[in-house]
Amino acid sequence: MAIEITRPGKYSLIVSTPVMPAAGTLGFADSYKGLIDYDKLGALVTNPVTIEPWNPASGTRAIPLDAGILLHTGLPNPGLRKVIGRNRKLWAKLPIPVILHLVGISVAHALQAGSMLDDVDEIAAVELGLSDGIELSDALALVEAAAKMEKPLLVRMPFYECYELAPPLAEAGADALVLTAPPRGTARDDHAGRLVSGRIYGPLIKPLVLRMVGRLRREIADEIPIIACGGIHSPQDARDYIDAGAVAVQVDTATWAQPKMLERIARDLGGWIATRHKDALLDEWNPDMGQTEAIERRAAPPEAGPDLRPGRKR
Amino acid sequence: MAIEITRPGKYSLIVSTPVMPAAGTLGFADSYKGLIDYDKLGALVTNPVTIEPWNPASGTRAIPLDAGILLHTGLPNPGLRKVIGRNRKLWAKLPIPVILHLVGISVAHALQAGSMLDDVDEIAAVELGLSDGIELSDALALVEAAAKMEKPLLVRMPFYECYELAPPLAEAGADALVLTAPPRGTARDDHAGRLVSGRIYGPLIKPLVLRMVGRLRREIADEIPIIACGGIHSPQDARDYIDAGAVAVQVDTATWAQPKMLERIARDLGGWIATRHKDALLDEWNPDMGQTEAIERRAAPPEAGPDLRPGRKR
Amino acid sequence: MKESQAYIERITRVNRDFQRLDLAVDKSLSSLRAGQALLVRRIDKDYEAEQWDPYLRELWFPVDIHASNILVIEQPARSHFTPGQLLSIIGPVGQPFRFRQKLRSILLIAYHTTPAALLMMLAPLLEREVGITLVLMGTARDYETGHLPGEIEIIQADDDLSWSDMVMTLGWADQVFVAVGPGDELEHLGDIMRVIRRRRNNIPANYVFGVLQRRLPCGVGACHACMLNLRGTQKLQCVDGPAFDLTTLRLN
Amino acid sequence: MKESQAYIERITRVNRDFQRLDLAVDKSLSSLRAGQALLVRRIDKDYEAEQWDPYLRELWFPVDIHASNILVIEQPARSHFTPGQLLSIIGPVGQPFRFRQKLRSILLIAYHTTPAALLMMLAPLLEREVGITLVLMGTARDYETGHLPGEIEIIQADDDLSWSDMVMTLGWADQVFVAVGPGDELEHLGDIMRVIRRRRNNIPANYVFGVLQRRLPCGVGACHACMLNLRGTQKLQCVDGPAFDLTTLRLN
Ligand SMILES: Cc1cc2nc3c(=O)[nH]c(=O)nc-3n(C[C@H](O)[C@H](O)[C@H](O)COP(=O)(O)OP(=O)(O)OC[C@H]3O[C@@H](n4cnc5c(N)ncnc54)[C@H](O)[C@@H]3O)c2cc1C
Ligand SMILES: Cc1cc2nc3c(=O)[nH]c(=O)nc-3n(C[C@H](O)[C@H](O)[C@H](O)COP(=O)(O)OP(=O)(O)OC[C@H]3O[C@@H](n4cnc5c(N)ncnc54)[C@H](O)[C@@H]3O)c2cc1C
Ligand SMILES: Cc1cc2nc3c(=O)[nH]c(=O)nc-3n(C[C@H](O)[C@H](O)[C@H](O)COP(=O)(O)O)c2cc1C
Ligand SMILES: Cc1cc2nc3c(=O)[nH]c(=O)nc-3n(C[C@H](O)[C@H](O)[C@H](O)COP(=O)(O)O)c2cc1C
Ligand code: FES
Ligand code: FES
Repeated sequence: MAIEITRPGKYSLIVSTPVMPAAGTLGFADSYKGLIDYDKLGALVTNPVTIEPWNPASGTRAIPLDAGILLHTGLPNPGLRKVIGRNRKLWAKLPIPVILHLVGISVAHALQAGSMLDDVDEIAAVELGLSDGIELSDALALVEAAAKMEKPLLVRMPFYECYELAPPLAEAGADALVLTAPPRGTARDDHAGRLVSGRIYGPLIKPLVLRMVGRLRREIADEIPIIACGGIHSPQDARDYIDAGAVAVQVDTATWAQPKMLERIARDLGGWIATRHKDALLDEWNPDMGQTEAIERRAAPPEAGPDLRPGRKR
Repeated sequence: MAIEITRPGKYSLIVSTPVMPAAGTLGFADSYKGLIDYDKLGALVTNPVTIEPWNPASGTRAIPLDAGILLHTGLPNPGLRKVIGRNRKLWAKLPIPVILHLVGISVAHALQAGSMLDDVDEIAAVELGLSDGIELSDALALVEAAAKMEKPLLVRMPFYECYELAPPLAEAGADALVLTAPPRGTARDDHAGRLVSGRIYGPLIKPLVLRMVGRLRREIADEIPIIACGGIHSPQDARDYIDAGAVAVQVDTATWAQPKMLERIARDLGGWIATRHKDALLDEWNPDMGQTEAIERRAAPPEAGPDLRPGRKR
Repeated sequence: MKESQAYIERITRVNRDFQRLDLAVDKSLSSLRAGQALLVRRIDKDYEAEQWDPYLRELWFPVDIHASNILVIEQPARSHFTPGQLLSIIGPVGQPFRFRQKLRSILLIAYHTTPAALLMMLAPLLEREVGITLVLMGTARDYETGHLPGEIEIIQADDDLSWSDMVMTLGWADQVFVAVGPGDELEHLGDIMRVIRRRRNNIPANYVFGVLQRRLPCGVGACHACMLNLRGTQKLQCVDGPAFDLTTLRLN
Repeated sequence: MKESQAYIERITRVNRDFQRLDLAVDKSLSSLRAGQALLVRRIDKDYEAEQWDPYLRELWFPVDIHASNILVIEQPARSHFTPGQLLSIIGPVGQPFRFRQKLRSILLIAYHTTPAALLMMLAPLLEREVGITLVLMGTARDYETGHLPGEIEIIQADDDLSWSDMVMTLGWADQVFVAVGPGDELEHLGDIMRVIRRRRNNIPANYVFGVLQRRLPCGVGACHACMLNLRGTQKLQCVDGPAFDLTTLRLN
C-alpha cells in the first residue's frame, strides 16, 4: 500500500499505512521499542520541538478524568539542535518516515528551524503546531514561513479555531492539515486540591473532531489532504475518520493505555488482517496482549470497508 | 439562602439554591415528579421553545458514547402558545421560579416571543439560546431584541464561539451568561451503521467548559453573573465551577442516568447536608437510591467550601 | 414513576445464548404488566465510585413476574452479572399492551430483535387460552426457543419476511404485535406493513402494533428524544409506548 | 520494556485496611527489584468490551517476590479484585534502588503515602542483616504495620515531622529513602529536607533519596509528563526514577 498523505507536488510524503502517532505521545524516536512494531506504522511523529530548550511545566502534569486525562507538560525538549543530534541515528534506523513536530512560535523561529531542518535527511516532513487562540494573520504568516522548507509541511490546527482557520490555511501553502490539537481544559488535582490547566484527551473528543473533519472536508479543496487526530481508541474510530474524508489518522493517548492499539489500528487500516485461530489462547491472537504473533496477510480492504484512497482523489 | 443570579437592576432573578437543570433535560414542567424534589432546586429551566411548532428530528436521536451520549432531537415543541397554555397551571404550582428557554432564531421571532411572554407571570425569566456558528452582529441584535422583555434575560452561549462572543455579549443587555450549550459532534449509530450529528454530553465536557468559565470570569465585568453548564456529574464538579467564578450551575444529562444527582448537587450547594447515620442502610441515606429521607439541616457553607455569593460581589 | 433499588437474586442459563435473571424489586413494580419496561443502571455499594461508562440506562422488558416482587429478565449469556448485584431502576416505563377483550388468537413478530419485549404476555394469555403464534424474522431467526412454553407455535420467516401459511395466520389473529430493535426501526416496521398489506387489504385500527425499543435517555417524558410522529399528533415512546398502532404511526 | 499479561492468583487480607494480591507474572518480570514498578490495567477476557474509565494505568510497586514469578502487591482492602482476574502489565518501570555496598542501617520514611514503594527491599536487606527503621509521617501514620517483619523498627513521626531520637536515627543511617505520594510531592520532599537539614548540617551525595510516585501516563519515556529538574539536567521518573538524590533534585 502506498498512500500520499500530503498535497502532490515537489515535496510529498508517501506512507504505507495511514496511521501514525500524534505528536507528544511516542517520544522523539524509539521509546516504544519492544511494545510497538514500528514497521506497522505509517510514520513517526516526534514530540514537539522548539529551537531553544524548553523546561518541563511545574506542578501537576497529569490528571485522570472520567474516561480521559488532562495533561500539561510544558512541552519540554532540549532544543532542535540537540533533538537532531541525539536522535539522528535512531531515525535513520527506523523503518518508517519521521515527521518532526515543530512548535509554531514566530516567523523568525519557523525560518530558522526550516533552514536547520533542510539539512536533515532523516526528517521526511515537518508538522507545524499552531498555538491556541492564534489570529488568522499570524497563522498565515507562520505557515508561509514554514512552507519555505524543502520538505512537505503538515499544519496541526488548534481545536477551537479549527472551523475558522482551516479553510484559509488550506490555501496558504500547507501540504496537509492535521485536525486537530487537543482542546485546552481545566480540572482539579484531587491530590493537591488545585485547579490545573492543560490539554484534554479521551474518547469523547472524537465525536467533536469527527464533525470538524466531515464538515471541513466538504468545505476545503480536495487537493489538501486532511489527517484526523482526536480521541481515536479503536479501529472503528479510525475508520469513521477515513469515512468522513480523512486520508490518514493520528492516534494519541490511547497508546499509553494500550500500546498495541496503535499497531492494531495500523494493521486494520493498512490492510493486514489479524486472524484469530479458532482455539487460540488470548495471548496467541490478540495483538494487545503480550507476545503476539498475529497472522498477517495482505488483503484488499473489505467491500464495505474504508476507502483508503487519498482524500483528493475522491 | 437567597442568591441573585442575574445582574441587579429592574428585572432580576433570585433563587434559593444555585443549582438548576439545563434546558432540554427536565421537560417543560413536572416530568420528573416523584423522582426529584423540585423544592430543592433553584429554578426549572424548560425545554427549548419556538413560536412555531417544531417536529422531532428524523432518524436516530441518541447514541451512547464512552462515558457520554450524542443527542439530536430537533428540539421538538408544540410552539410557544401551546407550551404556555399546557403548562401554565403546573408552573404556578411549582415551588421554584421557571426560566423559559427560547430558541434564538431571529430578531422578529425574539420580539414576538417577548411580547407574548411579558403577559405570562408564571415565567420568572427567559434564557435565550444562540445557535452554533452565529455571527457576533446577529448575536448582538438578537440579545438586544430579547432584552426588551420585562423579565431578566439569560443568554446561553454556543460552545465553539464562547471565547469570542461572551465578552461583547456581556455588554449588550444580557442579565446573565450561561456557559455553554453542549458542543456539536458526530458519531456512528452502531445499529444503523450511519454517522449521526448531534450534541455531545458527558463528564469530559466539564474540563473544557471549566476553563472557559475561569478565563472569561477574569475577562468579563463582574456585574454579569456567569452560570456554568457542561458535564456536571457530581457535587464536586459543581463546586469547581463555583470556585472558578460561576454564580450558579446547570446540570444536564447526568440527571437522566441518576435523577437524584441533581437534587444531591442542589442540597450540597444549597447548604443542606445529607448526613449519613453510622449504621444506616444504603436506602436510608443515599439520596440517589430509592425512597430516601436524608436528614436536612440548614448549615452555613463549610469553611473551605464554595463561596456562594453572587459573582459580582467577589 | 419512581427510582428504586433492586438486586439480582438468581441467575439461570436458559440456553446457549441466554440467561435469565430473577430480580427482587420494589413493591412499586409489582403491578408491572406486559409492555412496560425498566430503565436500569448497575450501581456500586460504594456510591462514590460510580462510573459513567456505560452512560445511558438500559431498557429491560421483563419476560415474567413471580410472587409479586420477582421480575424475570432475559439477557445475553455473554453479559456479566452476579447474584446479589445491585441495580437502580426507574419504572415502570410506558403503558401496558392493550389486548382486545375477546382475544382468541394473537400473532407476535420479532424482527431484528429478540422477542423479549413480547414474552411477558405469554403466561397471562395462555391462561386465558389465547392461541399464540410467534414469528421470528431477520436476525431474530437465530433465537433459540426451547425454553418458551410448548403451547406456542413458532415460525421462522423467510428472507422476504413471509412464511408458508402467512395469509391464514394473519387472518386468524385478532391482534398482531411486531417488536423491532433500535436502529432503522421505522423502516423495519414499514417493511412489515408492506408485507402484511399485500396479504390483507384493509387493516383495521388496533389490529397491528409496532413495539419500539429505542434507547430512552430519560424515560420520563422530559428529553423528547423518543418522540414519534403519529397521524396528526406526536407521542413519546417512553410515556405512551412502547406499542403504537401501525396504521397511525408515520413510518418514514 | 514489554507488555505482558498477569493474573491474580490469590488474595489475602493482611489487616483492616489492606489486602495483598499474589500476581502470577510473565518471566520477563522475574528480575524485578526493589524500586521498580508495574503499570497495570485491568482487562477483560472479551477484549472488545474494553472500557476507558479508568483511563490511566495504575502504578503498582510490588512489596515482595516469590518463586520467581509471583509478585506480591499491597492494595487498599476496599479495592475490588477477584482471583483469576486478568491484568495487562507494562514493566518493569524504572531503575532499582542503588544501595551502598557496605550498608548497615537504613532509614525509610513514608510521608502522605503508604510505604508500599519501600517494602520490596525489606526481605533482601534483612537477609543482609541491615538494620531497618521505618518512619511514618503525615497520613502515613494511619498505616497499620502488624503484617511487616518484626525486625523492623517502626516510628510514628510528630506533626512537625520530627520524632524523639531523630538525630540519632539520622546519624546511624547509611542511607535514607523518603517515599511521597503524588500531588505536592516536591513540596513534601522539601519539607523533609528542611527537617533533616536542621538535624544534620552537611548532607552527602547519595545519602537521602526521594521516591516519587507521580502518575505516569506512558511509563516508557515518551510523553515527558514525569520529567524532573535536577541540578544541571533533567530526568524522567519513569526511566531514571523512582529514586532521586535529594541534594540534586530541584524541589520548588
Ligand atoms: C515566553 C513564555 C514562556 C513560557 N514558559 C512556560 C513554561 O516554562 N512552562 C509552561 O508550562 N508553560 C510556559 N508557557 C506557557 C504558558 O504557561 C501557557 O500559556 C500556559 O499553558 C497557561 O495556561 P492557561 O490555561 O492559563 O492559558 P492557556 O491555556 O495558555 O490559554 C491561553 C491561550 O488561550 C488563548 N485563547 C484566546 N482566545 C481563545 C479562543 N477563542 N479559543 C481558545 N483559546 C483562546 C489565548 O490566546 C492563549 O493562547 C510560556 C509562555 C510564554 C509566552
Ligand atoms: C428552516 C430550518 C428547518 C429545520 N428543520 C429541522 C428539522 O425538522 N429537524 C431537525 O432535526 N433539524 C432541522 N433543522 C436544523 C438542521 O437540520 C440542523 O442544522 C442540523 O442539526 C444539521 O446538522 P449538521 O451537523 O449537519 O450541521 P450543524 O450541526 O447544524 O452545523 C451547522 C452549523 O455549524 C455552524 N458553524 C459554522 N462555523 C462554525 C464554527 N466556527 N464553529 C462551530 N460551528 C460552526 C454553522 O453556522 C451552522 O449553524 C432545520 C433548520 C432550518 C434552518
Ligand atoms: C521554557 C518554555 C517556553 C515556552 N514559551 C512559549 C512561547 O513562547 N509561546 C507559547 O505559546 N508557549 C510557550 N510555552 C508553552 C507551551 O506552548 C505550552 O506549555 C504548551 O502549548 C502547552 O502544552 P501542555 O499543555 O502540554 O503544557 C513555553 C513552554 C516552556 C516550557
Ligand atoms: C421544524 C424545525 C424547524 C427548525 N428551524 C430551525 C431554524 O430556523 N434555524 C435553526 O437554526 N434551527 C432550526 N431547527 C433546528 C434546530 O436548531 C436544531 O435541530 C437544534 O439546534 C439541534 O438540536 P438537536 O441537536 O438536539 O437536534 C429546526 C428544527 C425543526 C424541527
Ligand atoms: S426518553 Fe426522554 S422523553 Fe422519552
Ligand atoms: S511517564 Fe511518560 S515520560 Fe515518563
